[in-house]
Amino acid sequence: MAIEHELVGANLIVRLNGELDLVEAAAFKRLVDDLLDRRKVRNLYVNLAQVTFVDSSFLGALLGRYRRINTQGGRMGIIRTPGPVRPTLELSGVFRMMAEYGSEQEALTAG
Amino acid sequence: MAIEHELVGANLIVRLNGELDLVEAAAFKRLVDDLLDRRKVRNLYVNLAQVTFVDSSFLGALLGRYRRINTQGGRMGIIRTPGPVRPTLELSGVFRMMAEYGSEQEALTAG
Amino acid sequence: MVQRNRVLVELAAIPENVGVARLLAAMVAAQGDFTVAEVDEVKLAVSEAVTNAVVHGYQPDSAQDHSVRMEVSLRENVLEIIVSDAGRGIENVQLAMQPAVSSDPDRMGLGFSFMESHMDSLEVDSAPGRGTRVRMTKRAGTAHLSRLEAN
Amino acid sequence: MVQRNRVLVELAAIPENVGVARLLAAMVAAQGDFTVAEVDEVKLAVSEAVTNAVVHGYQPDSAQDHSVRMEVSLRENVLEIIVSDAGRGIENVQLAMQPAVSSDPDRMGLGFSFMESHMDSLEVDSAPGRGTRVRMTKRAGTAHLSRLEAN
Ligand SMILES: Nc1ncnc2c1ncn2[C@@H]1O[C@H](COP(=O)(O)OP(=O)(O)O)[C@@H](O)[C@H]1O
Ligand SMILES: Nc1ncnc2c1ncn2[C@@H]1O[C@H](COP(=O)(O)OP(=O)(O)O)[C@@H](O)[C@H]1O
Repeated sequence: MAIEHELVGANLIVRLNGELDLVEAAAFKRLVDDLLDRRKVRNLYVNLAQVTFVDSSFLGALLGRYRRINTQGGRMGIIRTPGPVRPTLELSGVFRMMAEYGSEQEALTAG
Repeated sequence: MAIEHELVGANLIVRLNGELDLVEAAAFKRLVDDLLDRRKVRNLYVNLAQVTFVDSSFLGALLGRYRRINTQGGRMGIIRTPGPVRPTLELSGVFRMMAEYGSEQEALTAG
Repeated sequence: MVQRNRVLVELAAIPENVGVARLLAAMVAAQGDFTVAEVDEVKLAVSEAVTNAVVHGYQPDSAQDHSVRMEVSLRENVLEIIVSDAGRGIENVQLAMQPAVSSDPDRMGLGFSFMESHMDSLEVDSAPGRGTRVRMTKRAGTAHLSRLEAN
Repeated sequence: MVQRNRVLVELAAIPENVGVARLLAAMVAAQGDFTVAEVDEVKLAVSEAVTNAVVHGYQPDSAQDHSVRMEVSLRENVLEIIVSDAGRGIENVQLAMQPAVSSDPDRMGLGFSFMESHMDSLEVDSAPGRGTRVRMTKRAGTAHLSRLEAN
């Protein structure tokens, strides 16, 4: 798995793919925390379009980033949740904290 | 894995996909032998375009069908060998017995 | 379709082997009569159980020679999975199994809940210093997620 | 990248588990510095060794409770794979390892040749009634097939 990211102004888009467990959770955490430390990032949008599996370790990393972004007054969103991973995200309650968008464009213009 | 086949006159085309080992070798053998018993099949063409792996059990099943087809005066051919499986087929010597074709059309018109 | 199978695996307790365990269990489930959605549920349960052994069972610094065992059995469309470690064990199993209970502030405490909600049965056997053993079963044709989606 | 790993698996001796063993070995190899072509070579060698245990090691009728063991270790970019069974064993190992030698007329007798040509080393330890143990190693960066293709 290679994590991609793109900074559009103060918006950070992170694109993930494949199966997301504790290994990817650690890489995601490292990447986002490093960018939050070094760059002027306000909002974080996580693109899940290419993701096939998510477990609670990855959800924990997502929530952890939400806490940090939220404390700094930013917004966090999920872009495109594939059908097979939706129930897991719903059970974890992440959608109560983050908006969901149909595309990166939609997320960026909603901000 | 689902094995597909098509009878075009006396030509049998078998389309395989995925990883071909002893499990698929047995299914391939059963399918071809059954058709050779029940239908008027003269030539056999095996389409490997969607195949990602081949081991010696499958090559053995291929050679076994070749012996039978050859005894009955027919011809056997391979259609499209993907790059990753080519060395295995070459090491086994199957190309010394069977012609190789770039498409099903080419195989059928060559007959 | 395979009627009976048994696969036993012993994996070095490293994060990268969680995916190995997941795929192994998925392959055995897929040999039986489990649907794609059911196989996904098995993968989630295995991911949680094996992650717990790697993350909570052993101290990270001593992890090198520790291992996690998983036994996957398929019998007449019932999958049985036993994940065990020889790690530090759990003091209060009932408490640990509650949703949102975790000894690690960076984790969600949803591991046991996910195992419970995606499998037909879950038994946890653990005591401090005696390691942890998680036994889960699932019968083909019981996809929990799809039921949830239908509601 | 993973520096060290060890996975040990015990599989019911059924044809469907050859693919399970292959994928498991491939996943561990892929954690190391092996290229896609090298991982394919490992898959072929494992497929041959595990197939032999399933097909030759045990009598088909008694296969139910028999198993094949595979140990996959990764250490500093060297993969070591040991496949063993407790089956009938081989009378003349040297002869059996020759290309085109098979005790089964429907098989090619290329199993050992494929293991030898796709791995860096191959050792076979077997005797009648004592089972068979195949040990193979491969260092990352030695793709044999691509060398062959270049010739
Ligand atoms: N294999 C294990 N070894 C030791 N402790 C464990 C094990 N599995 C679970 N636990 C304990 O149970 C708690 C709850 O586990 P779980 O519901 O999976 O949530 P999480 O992994 O997010 O903490 C863990 O925080 C840990 O304290
Ligand atoms: N695990 C095993 N147990 C018993 N006999 C074996 C085993 N592996 C190989 N053999 C013997 O060695 C012969 C050669 O093996 P191999 O080169 O793999 O060719 P093949 O499997 O096509 O026969 C086999 O035909 C069999 O008689």
